[in-house]
Amino acid sequence: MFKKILIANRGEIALRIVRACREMSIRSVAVHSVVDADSLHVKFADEAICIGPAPAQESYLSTAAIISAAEVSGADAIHPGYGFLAENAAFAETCANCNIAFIGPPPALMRLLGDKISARLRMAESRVPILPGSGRLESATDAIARAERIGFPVMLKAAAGGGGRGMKIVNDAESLPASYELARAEALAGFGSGDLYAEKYLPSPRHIEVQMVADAYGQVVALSDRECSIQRRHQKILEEGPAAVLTDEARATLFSLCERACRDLGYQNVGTFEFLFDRGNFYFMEVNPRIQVEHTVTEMVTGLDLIREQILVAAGVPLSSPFARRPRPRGHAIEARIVAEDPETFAPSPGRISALHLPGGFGVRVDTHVYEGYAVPPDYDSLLAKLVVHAEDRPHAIARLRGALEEFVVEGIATNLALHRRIVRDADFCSGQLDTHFLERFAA
Amino acid sequence: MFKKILIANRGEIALRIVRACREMSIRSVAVHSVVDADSLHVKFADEAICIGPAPAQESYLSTAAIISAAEVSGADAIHPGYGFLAENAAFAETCANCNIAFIGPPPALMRLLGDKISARLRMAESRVPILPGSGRLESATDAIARAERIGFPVMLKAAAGGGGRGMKIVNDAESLPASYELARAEALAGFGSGDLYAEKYLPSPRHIEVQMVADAYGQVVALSDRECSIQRRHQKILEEGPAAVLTDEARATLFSLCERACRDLGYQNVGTFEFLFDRGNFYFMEVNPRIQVEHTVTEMVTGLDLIREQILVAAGVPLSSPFARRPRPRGHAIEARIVAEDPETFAPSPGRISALHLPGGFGVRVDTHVYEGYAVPPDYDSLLAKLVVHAEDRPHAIARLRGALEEFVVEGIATNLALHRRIVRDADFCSGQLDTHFLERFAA
Amino acid sequence: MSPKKVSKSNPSDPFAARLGKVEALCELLHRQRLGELEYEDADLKIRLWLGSSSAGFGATAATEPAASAQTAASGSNLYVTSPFVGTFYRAPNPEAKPFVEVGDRVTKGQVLCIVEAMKLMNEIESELDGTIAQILIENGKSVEYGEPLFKIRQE
Amino acid sequence: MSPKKVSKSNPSDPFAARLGKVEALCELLHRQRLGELEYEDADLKIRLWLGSSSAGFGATAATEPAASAQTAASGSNLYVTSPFVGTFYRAPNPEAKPFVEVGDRVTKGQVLCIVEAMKLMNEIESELDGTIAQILIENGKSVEYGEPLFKIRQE
Repeated sequence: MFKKILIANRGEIALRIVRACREMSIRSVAVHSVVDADSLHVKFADEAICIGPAPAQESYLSTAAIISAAEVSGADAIHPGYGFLAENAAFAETCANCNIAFIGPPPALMRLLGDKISARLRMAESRVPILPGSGRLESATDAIARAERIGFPVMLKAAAGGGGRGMKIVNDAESLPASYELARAEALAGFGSGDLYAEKYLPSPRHIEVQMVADAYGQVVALSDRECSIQRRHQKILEEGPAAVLTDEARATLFSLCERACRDLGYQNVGTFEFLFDRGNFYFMEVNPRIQVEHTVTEMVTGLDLIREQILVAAGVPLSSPFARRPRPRGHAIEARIVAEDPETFAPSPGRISALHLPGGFGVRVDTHVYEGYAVPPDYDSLLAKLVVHAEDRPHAIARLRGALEEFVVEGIATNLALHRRIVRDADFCSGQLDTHFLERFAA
Repeated sequence: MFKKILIANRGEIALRIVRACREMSIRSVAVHSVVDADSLHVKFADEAICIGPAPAQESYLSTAAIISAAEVSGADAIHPGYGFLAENAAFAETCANCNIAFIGPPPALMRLLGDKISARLRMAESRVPILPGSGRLESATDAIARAERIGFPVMLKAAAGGGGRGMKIVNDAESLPASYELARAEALAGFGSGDLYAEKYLPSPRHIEVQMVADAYGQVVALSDRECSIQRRHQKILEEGPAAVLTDEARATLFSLCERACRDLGYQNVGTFEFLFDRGNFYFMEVNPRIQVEHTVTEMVTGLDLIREQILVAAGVPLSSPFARRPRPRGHAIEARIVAEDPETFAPSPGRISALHLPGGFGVRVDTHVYEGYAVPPDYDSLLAKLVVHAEDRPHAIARLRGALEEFVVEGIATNLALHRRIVRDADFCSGQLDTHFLERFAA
Repeated sequence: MSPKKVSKSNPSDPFAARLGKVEALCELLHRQRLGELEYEDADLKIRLWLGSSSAGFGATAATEPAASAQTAASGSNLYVTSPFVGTFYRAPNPEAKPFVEVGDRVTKGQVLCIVEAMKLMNEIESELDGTIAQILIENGKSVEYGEPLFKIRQE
Repeated sequence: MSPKKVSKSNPSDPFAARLGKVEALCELLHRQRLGELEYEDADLKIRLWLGSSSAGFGATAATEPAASAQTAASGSNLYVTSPFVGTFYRAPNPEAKPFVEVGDRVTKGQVLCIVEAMKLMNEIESELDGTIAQILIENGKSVEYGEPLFKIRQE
C-alpha cells in the first residue's frame, strides 16, 4: 500500500481525499497556492507545501511544481482529484517516469477517452449505442454533407472537448459554416485542437450516468446510476441517484453494457459512463476517466467509499467483497452543488464568508473546504460545498434537501442557495419531469 | 396527521424533532427558557415560545407552562424528546385530558415500566430472562435474608430509579444495613420514593440494548441492537451498533424475546429494552419507554428515521414497509457524546464557544444545537453534540471516528473530546473487549 | 473636514461628524473581523470592542423578553411582564370593562389584567404606584413568559 | 505621506485619509497574520487587535511564506525567497564551496544558491547589492514556493 499520497488538487475534493488517506493510515500531502494557505485541506493534511502563486497554471496545473513537491515530500502516489491534471495523460506519464503512482486509469486509456471521436468508435465496437454521427470533420463542406446524412438538427462538438466549449447546435445547412468556424475557434482556444465531429442533436434528453469501478485484474462492476439533468450550460448543478426514470430492466441492461465496454477497454480505477437518455434509448456521450464531483451520490446509496477504493485499486489490490459485485442501492440520494456566484448574472462571487451555518443531522452530508471567516479566492472554480442528502426514497430525499437548504446560511458572498431552494419546490422536479433543459425553462 | 407539534425539550434532540417535523410538513413549536433563546432549535422551529426562567422546574419541567404553550400555539401533539417529561406518566395523562396527543407509549405503560420492580415481574411473565432478585424490600433485615438467598454480591436498586442514583453494590451481610440506608435516602431524595429491591450483581457485564418500534395495531419490530458498555457512572459516553459480540443466533433470540415482551405488554411507539450481557446470557435491566439519545446509531445502520416513525405511530399510522419487519443492518455505526465537561474533574463546563469546527464528509453525522458564539448555559445537562459515524464495518467506523474527532474543534469551554480521542485508540476498544467498567480501568 | 461620506446627519454638527466616524470604524471592525479597535485623533478617542454579544450567525432573536423580572426598569418607565405563557385578557369576562386603560393611575396590588394558562385565570397585579403609559398586548392574544404587558410611568 | 494608495476617498479629507491608513493596516495585519498591531504617526495613533472573533477556528499556520515576491522588504533587510518548491543547495555540487556565506557582500545577479526541482538545478540570483545577513535554510532541505532563503542587508 502507498505510504504517502500527494493530493494535486484543492477545495472540497482535496479534503475528501485527505479524509480517505487518514482513515487508511496513509500520510497525506496537501499542495496549495499562496492564496489557498487557509483552506481546510491544507489544515487537515499531514503535510502541506506551497507550490506557487494564485494562477493555476503556475500551481495546480504545473507538472513541475507538483512532481517536485512529491519528490521533496517523498510521496509515492499522487491523487489528482477532478479537474486540473486529472485527465492529463502527459502528467500521468510523467508520474510514471518519476516512479510515482498516478491514482487513475493507465495514461493510454486517458488519451483514448480524451479524444471523443476515438472514444465514440471504441464504444461502437463494444456495441454501446451511440448517436448517429461523424468522424473528424474535414471542412465546413464536409460537415454539411455529413450533417445531411445524419439529419438536422446536429450538434458540432470538439474532439478534445468537455464542459460545453466548442459545442454548437446547427439546425440547417445554411447556418452550418458559421457555426463550424465558431466551434472550431472555441475548440482551438479551449483545448489546443480545433478538431470537430458532428452528432445527431436530441432536443430534450435526460443525462444519465453510470459509476464504474475496475481493478487491475479484469474485475469490473457498475456500482450505481445517477441522473444529472439539472445543468446550466453543461455544468451540473444538482445530481441524484438512482435515476427515477430507469426500470430495473433498463438499469440492468445499461450496467451490463458498461461492464462489457470496460472489459473491452481494459479499464482500471473508477470512471463514469455518461449517456443521453431519450424515449427509452441510451446514447453514449463520454467516459470520464476520474472521480467525479457527484461520486457522493453513489457513496450514499451504496454505503461504499469510492475514494478509498480508488486508492486500493491503484495500489494493485483486487476489488474485494462489497465492491466485487453490483451493490444493492439503499434509498435515494441528491447532491446540490453550492457555488459562489451571483444568482442573477451567474458571475463568480469571491470574497470573505462573514457568517456560515452548515446543515446537519440524519441523512445530511456536507463536503466543504470553507468555514466562517474563509476568503473565497477569485482564482478558481466557484464550488463552495456539496450538500448531499440521503433518505429512503426520492420524495423523502427531496423533503430532507428542502430542510437542509433552509438551514444553510452563507453570508458575505453571493451563492446559488436561492436557486436550489426554488428547484426543490418545483412541481416538475418533484414529479421527476426532468431533461437537460430543465433549468432554462425554469429560469424563464 | 398532526398539524402542529410542540417540542417539550431543548438542545440537540429538540432540533432533531424540528427537522423531522419539517420533513413531514408538520409545523413545529419550540419552547424555551429565557437562557435558551439563542439555541438552534429555537431558530429553526416554525414558532418559538419562551415558557419560563432558566431553572428547568419552572420551564422544561413545568407541565402548566408547556400545556399552556401548546394551547396558545394550537399544537395538537407534544413530543417530549428524552429526559425532562419524557417518562412522566402524569404529564402524558394531562396531555390526554387536554386533547393533545403525547408522542410516546400509553401513560399506563409508562407507569408500569417506571416502577422497576413491576417491570421485572412483567418481563419474567413474558419469559424474558431476569437476574436473580427480590421484590420490594421491607427492611434491612428483610434485605439481608433476600440477599443471602440471591447470593452476595448483590446490587440494591431504587424501584423508581434510573441513572445510577440509589444503586449500591453490597458484598456481604455486615455492610448491607449501612448501604441499605444510604440507597434508601438517595432514592427518596432523587425520585420521591425510597422503595428498593435487590438483584444479583454481575462484576463485568456488557450493556446491550434493543431498539423496538410498535404501532397501535399490535405490530412489533425489533429494529437493531446497540452496545453501550462505555459509561461513566451509568451515563453512556459512546454507543455503537450492531453489537460486535452478538452472533446472528444470539441476536435473533434476543430480538424475538423483545418482540414477544412488547406484544404481551401491548407496547406502542418506540422504546428500548436494556440488558446486561454476561458469558452468553442476557439479563433484563429496564425498558426506556421513549426515544433515546443513541437512537442515531440505529438510524445509521438501518437508514430509517425513528423520530418520523415515532410521530407516525402516535398519529395512528400502522408500521409500513421498511418498518414492518426486521431491517437488515448495513455496516456499523458509533456515536460519541461530546459533552461540555472538565476532562479531569468531569464537572460541567458552561460558557461561550469561542471557536467551533464540526467534522463532515462521508459517513459523518453531527447532531447539535450549538454554533460558534453560542453560550452553553449552566442550567442543563452538558451534551453539546452527538458525533455519529457510519462505515461498512467496525474497524472502518473506528477509523472514521478517529478522523472526525481530530477535525472536531471546540474552543472556549472544556469538553471530553480528548477522552474520546483516547478511547478510539485504545487496544481493548479496537478489539471489542468491552464491559461496563471499561472507562474505570481506562481512566486509571 | 468633510464627513458627508460617512455620516447621514448634518455635517456642521461636530458630534454628528464624530458619530459618522464611529460608524465607519464599526463597519471597518466588522468587515476586517477585528475583535477590538482603539482610535484617536484630534477630536475623537475611542475604543471599540466586539464583545460576547456577537453571538455567531443570525445575531438573533427579535422578540426576546426584556427581562425575567415581573417589573423591569427602563428609565422612569417600568414594564409589567407576563409571569407565564398564556392568553392575555384585559377584563375579567368578555362583557366586563377592562381592568385598566391608558392614563389610569394604578396602585401597588391593583389587578391589571388576567393571563390564562391551562384554564386558570391568573390575575396580574401591579407591583408599584404609577400611571398606565401603554398597553402593549391586544386583548385575547397569547403572551410568552417575560413578555412586556404594560408600560407604567412611575410617580 | 501618501494616503492615495490606501484610500479611495478624497485625500484632502483627513479622516478619510486616516481611515484609508487603518484599512491598509488591517490588511497588513491579516496578510502578515499578526495578532495585534500598534501604530502611531503625526496624525494617527491606533491599536488593532485580532480578538476571538477572527478567522474561524485555529487562526494558525506557522510556516507560511512571508511573501510571494522573490525579494520581500522588511525594514532595511530584504529576503530572497524561493521561486518554486524544491531542494535547496548552497553549493553547485557536494564537493564545492558554498556560493555565499554570512557576511559576504553580494551584487545583483550573483548566484546565491540552487533550488533543484524535477532534477533541474535552478540557480537563484540576488536581485540587489548587499550583505548576506542570514541563511535561513539548511543545505539539502526542501523549500516551499515563496519560502525565505536569505536575509540580505541593503547598502
